[in-house]
Amino acid sequence: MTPLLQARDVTKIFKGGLGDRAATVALKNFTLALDAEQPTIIAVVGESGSGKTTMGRMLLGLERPTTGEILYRGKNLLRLAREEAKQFRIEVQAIFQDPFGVYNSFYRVDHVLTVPIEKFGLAHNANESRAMIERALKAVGLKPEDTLGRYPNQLSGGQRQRIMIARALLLRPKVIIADEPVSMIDASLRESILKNLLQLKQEFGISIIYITHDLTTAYQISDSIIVLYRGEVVEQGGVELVNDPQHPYTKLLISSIPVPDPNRPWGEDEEWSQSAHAERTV
Amino acid sequence: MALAAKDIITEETPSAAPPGYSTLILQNRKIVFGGILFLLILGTALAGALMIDPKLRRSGSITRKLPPHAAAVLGTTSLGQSVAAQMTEAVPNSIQVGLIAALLGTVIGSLLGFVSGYFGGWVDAVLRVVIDVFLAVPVLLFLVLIAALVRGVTVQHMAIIIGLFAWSWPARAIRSQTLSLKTRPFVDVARISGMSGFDIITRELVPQMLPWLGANFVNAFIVAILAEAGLSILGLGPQREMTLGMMIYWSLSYGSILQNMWWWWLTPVVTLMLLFLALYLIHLGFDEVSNPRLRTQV
Amino acid sequence: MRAYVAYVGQRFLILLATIILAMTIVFLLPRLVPGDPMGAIMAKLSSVGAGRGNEALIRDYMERFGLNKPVWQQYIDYLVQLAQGNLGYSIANFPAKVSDLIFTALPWTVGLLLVTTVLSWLIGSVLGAVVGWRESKSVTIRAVVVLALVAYTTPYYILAILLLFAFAFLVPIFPLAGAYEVGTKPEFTFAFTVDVLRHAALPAMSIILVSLGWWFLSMRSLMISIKGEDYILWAEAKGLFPRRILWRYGFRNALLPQATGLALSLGYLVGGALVTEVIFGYPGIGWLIFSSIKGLDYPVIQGSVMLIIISVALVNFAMDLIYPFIDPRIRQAQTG
Amino acid sequence: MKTLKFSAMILVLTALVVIAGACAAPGTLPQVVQQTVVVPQTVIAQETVIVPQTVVAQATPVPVDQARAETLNIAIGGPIVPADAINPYVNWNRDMGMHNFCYEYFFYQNLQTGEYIPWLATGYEYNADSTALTVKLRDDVTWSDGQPFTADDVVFTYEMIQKDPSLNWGQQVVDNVASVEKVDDHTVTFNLKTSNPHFHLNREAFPAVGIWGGTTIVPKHIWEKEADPKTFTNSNPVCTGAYKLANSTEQSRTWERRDDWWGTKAFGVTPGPKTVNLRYLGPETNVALALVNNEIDTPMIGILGVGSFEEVARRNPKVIAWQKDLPFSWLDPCPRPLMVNNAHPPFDKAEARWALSYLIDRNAVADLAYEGATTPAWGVWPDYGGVKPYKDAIADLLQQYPTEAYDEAKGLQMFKDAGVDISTLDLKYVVNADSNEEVKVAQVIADQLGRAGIKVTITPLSGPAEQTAVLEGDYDIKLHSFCPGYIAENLDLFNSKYYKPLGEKVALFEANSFRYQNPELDKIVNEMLATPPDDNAKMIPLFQQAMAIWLKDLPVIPVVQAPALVPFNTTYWTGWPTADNPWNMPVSWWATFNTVIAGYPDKDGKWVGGIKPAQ
Repeated sequence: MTPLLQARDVTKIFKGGLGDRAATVALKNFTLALDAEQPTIIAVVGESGSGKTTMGRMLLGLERPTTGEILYRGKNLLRLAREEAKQFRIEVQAIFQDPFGVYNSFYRVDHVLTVPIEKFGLAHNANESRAMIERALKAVGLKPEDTLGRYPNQLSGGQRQRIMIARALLLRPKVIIADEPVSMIDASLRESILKNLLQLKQEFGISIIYITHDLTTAYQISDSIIVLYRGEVVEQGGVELVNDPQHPYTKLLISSIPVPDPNRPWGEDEEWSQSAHAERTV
Repeated sequence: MALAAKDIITEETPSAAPPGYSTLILQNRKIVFGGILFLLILGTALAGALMIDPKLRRSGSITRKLPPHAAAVLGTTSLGQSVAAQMTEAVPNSIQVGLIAALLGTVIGSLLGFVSGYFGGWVDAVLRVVIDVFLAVPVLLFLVLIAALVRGVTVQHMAIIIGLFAWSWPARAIRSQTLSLKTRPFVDVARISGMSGFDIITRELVPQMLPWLGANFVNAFIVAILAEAGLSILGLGPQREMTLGMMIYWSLSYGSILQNMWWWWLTPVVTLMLLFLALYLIHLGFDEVSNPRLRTQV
Repeated sequence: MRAYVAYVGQRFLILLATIILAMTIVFLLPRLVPGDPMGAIMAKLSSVGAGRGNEALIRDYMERFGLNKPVWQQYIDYLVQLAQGNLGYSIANFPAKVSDLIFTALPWTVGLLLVTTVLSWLIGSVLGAVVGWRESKSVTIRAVVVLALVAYTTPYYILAILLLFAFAFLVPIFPLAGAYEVGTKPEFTFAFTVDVLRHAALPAMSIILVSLGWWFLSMRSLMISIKGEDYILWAEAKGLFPRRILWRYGFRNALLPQATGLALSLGYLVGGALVTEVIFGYPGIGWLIFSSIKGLDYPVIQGSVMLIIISVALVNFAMDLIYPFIDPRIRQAQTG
Repeated sequence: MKTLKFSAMILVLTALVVIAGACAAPGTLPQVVQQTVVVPQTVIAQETVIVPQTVVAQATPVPVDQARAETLNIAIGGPIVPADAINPYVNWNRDMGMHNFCYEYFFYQNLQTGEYIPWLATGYEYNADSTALTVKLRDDVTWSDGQPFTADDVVFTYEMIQKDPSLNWGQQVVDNVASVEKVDDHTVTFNLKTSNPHFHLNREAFPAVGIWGGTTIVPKHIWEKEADPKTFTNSNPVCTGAYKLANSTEQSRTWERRDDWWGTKAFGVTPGPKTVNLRYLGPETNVALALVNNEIDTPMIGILGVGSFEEVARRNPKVIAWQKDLPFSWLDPCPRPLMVNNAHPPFDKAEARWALSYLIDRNAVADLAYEGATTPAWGVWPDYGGVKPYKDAIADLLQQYPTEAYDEAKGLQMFKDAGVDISTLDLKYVVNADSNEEVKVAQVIADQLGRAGIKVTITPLSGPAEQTAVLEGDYDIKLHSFCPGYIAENLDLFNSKYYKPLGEKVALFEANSFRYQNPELDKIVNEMLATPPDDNAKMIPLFQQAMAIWLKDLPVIPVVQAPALVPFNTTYWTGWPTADNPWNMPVSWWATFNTVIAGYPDKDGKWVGGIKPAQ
């Protein structure tokens, strides 16, 4: 049986810029196979710069591997025929980290929902399309009348991210690649977003590749875990591996999980603050 | 896109509806004021066209070299034409040149800039060569060619020629804007939503850059009017039609500055300056709309 | 590093393609105009009533300049000639060599425009930075902004004529026209240098006044935009001296786009300032290009326009090379 | 900031108003004639000159600067390119002093007085059937390097041209001259190809200058060393003239007086100016200001318009022109008719050409386009004294065919009678884009025809494109000068020997790009060319016959006489030729200008003219 989505020995190298002696190896000989027959959640865990986002983007076909190949139903992504490419786009969807940047500020939030329906020809008329959208919104716990017709900055981060989940759900995909879906969400809302993800698997039978730097949430919702460190897989296995980490890096990750303490808020998002800092110093 | 600390997402009360572009534009004092000035200039010319006998544009229709007075509010030329009557033709014509040229330049420039920036690769390489070539070859060369090939250059010819050369700067600028815009997450969303490259350019990138394109359009407008005036002053303008540039050309070629016929040369010059001012204000206004940081400050 | 070399190689190919394409256009376009360079000469002869029966003359010149050959053959000859570094003779100004014409005109143009461009850029940028930084409440600052707007909106040829009228006639401080005193020849002496500067003053002023306005206005809005950036707020929060913030943080960051503009306008420098040159009777290259295009003097067009093309293309190339060093975002976009 | 914008606006506006106010001057407002088509001639009489009071800088008395007082400054119309080539056989810009200060000619024709002035030669004689012309040269002429000027130089020059007819101005030599023989050191005989009693007037084949320039004799001992006379820059020219080249750059050329000029010994005369500068000052305004400032003594033709001249003369009363009042100008010998393409319908019919002629208001053209600097023309000849008997002889013909008449109604009627629907016409009016004069005239004529209901498309073309369009006959109308203005020579321009079908290039704009053919006229013209030009008894009847045909056909439409508005500044130099003292032609760009600077001997040997220092 051919897996739905497969990464075969994928390496991605970003050419060094000026002054950089070495090129950056973002991902090295990465292999993954996802059989979508059994819905499952695979967590890909790693710190920032570990290559996890690059991996996700390659699985989505947004980035090309330097060597190796990404296969969709056994066929290289680069060589899909028109119809197959469309099928791939429907079956493999994504949720991104930044719930603001994913919206084009020119449009109301409806835009992200209507475009896929229009592009993939999912509805025959406006009423049908409207019904589909409302159903998807309700499924992720949003009231259509509170969300539709609004501009992105009129909604909270949580609402925006849930709309993105609804958008993915709309297409009834087989796989959703969720890249840090809660890292920019206020702590109090993370729980409900994660629930949405679990719900996707349980109610709609969608497999999820859950990309995160946060071992805790990975442990909460996933069936198996892949730990990435500097582009390489250092540990891989069922979710139980958290209880018995082998690799020192995994151990480090686990030890840095904050102790649940109601008086202490969840720490500032490390990856985000790093990237924000990086941009500032640019 | 830098995210500042204040952008951290919380479940705060949703903010009020953000003003759309149209409101932003209408609320911008510079755009409104520039627009009013622009319309005032054009309106005066059009109203003048209704009130002043077009025959007075012809040579020998009125006493020569008169300073402004009741019968000729802006005086007369050495050729015995009413300056006011000429203005009624020159202002709309110059604006027409600006409009057509800016439209052509912006449309061609955007097309090439977006395509080149978004698709990259060899398409980009080829387009860059074309853009750079057009940046480098002097317009004059083409103008002389066209003047020799067509029978009498008209205002429309001028506009098209200028427009055909007005796209290379916008193309370059839009290309680099596109390069930065295409890394934004909403482009990824558009891609996984099944949008083609063409869709993404027209439906995602263009709307994002509308105010910016508007500012560019107005800038191209200014440049086109200036180019028309420059070419006309070199004697390459439309001979049988009046534009602000041709008016300056005729006034200079009859030595009006030396002879102190200030009403002849100053009228088109001042109008040109006011027109620039109006357009420049609109340009600044669009800049503010597309770059909110400027909004509060200027 | 290897990536950078590849990047440079790619830009270089683009540079080459640009130059070759542009040169081909410059070769072909004038040949599409009905008539040939001899027509200009015949027109000149005919204007003094001596245009009759010049068949032999025309034939001889056509042959001398290879104009009787098929166009593709002329094109090959042109490339071969270029490869040998030979720009040939001017047709309209025979027996003048194209290279001589260009090299007598070029120093004047480049000298005038280099100084005026850099000067107006410097003054405009600094003024714009200061004015953009301050709260625009004071009368002086308002007056400066207004003056810049007026300067920017004045057609520069009109400004040129007015300057001429004021400072060469009403108050004759500067000479009316030309680049140096009649009867002298260009040489490197103190007296001659002073003479050249005196002659360049008015054309320079007319160019500076107009472009100053432009640099001023663009720097001002850049500064206003930068003032809102976080790092400025941060610097202010740190309690740095405002003047230090202005120059260390604000000005430096605004400098990049401003410098880009400067580099681009330097590329156009060799094209000359045609109208200014015409008004001040300044012996620059703008005039040479203008008259050669009007007279269809193929070799001069090819030689002088090629100069512009190459310099513009080189500036673009240089910017492509330098940019990644300055702006890492571009580095990623272009090399990634 | 918002208020700033408004205050900016207000400041700009007030600034402009102030400028405008400063320029404005109180003046009596003349009467304005509205709406109706005005015959401008009548209006002009009422016009008062508006005197701006504010910015007048009266020419202050100039401190006497000895060097300036000995210098003649001439403004030229463009840069000198190439600056270093002084070769009359390749360089097209001979008037940058090459032919008026350096080289000299056998004879100079003073068109103003009708004199044929011997200079390097002392006289000429035709043989009985006018197939050979023998010229006697002066025996005391030397080149600037001291070598004697002899018949050898003449023979060498002609042989050089015969060998390479592609030398500039060579073709007419080859067409007319069979050979040149040296009789003795100071006598040469020109053997002509045909009988031609007009040869001594042909400046393109004989060194006798009427208009502009002539065939130039070069020194054999210098030029024989050059293998190819075409690539010889001759940047240090050896000439016979009173001046030698001192400096030449793109923007100016300086000539210095020679103390060893042959003429000083021969005539006992030294030209006034020690130095002559030709200076390029840029456009009209600069030249005008330089005249007011006394930086310039005279500008070449075409730089200054009448309006600017009047302003200059008002500010600096020392600046004069040929006439004290309008039209100010001297008559150039080449009148400006409108060429009408006789091969393009409807102008293949004489009626249509006549109809067009009636639609042109020549007075308005003269008053508006030329700002009153010229007068209407009845034909293609200048109104010189020598032409008068010819004009008088056809007075009744001109009554019958009024070439100067403007009658719009009649013109429209004639079009109708000829079956022409003028609303379908769209006339291609080709204009030389570099000629300010043509551009201005086109504007006025197009307005006149437009008023009558005829659409005119003005097509300004530069050099080569204009040349192609006109020579191939791709135009409907075009203004052009008809040279040299001699009776028979100008009629010869209509000779069918120059005719070519449309699309083929004719020899000259005026001969005959308008595609006119009439064998009867040819016959008469050929007879006139075989008649000595001064034989009025034979010529006048022939002219009458020719004009009976010409006027009936009207192959071109006479418009105006050509004005030569040449200001002279009398601050440093006096004695300029003017209408009050018309001893010479006031043209600095012609080879004849050296007879203005130095003066010349009349036929009794008395010295005439020459400019003198004012102090």
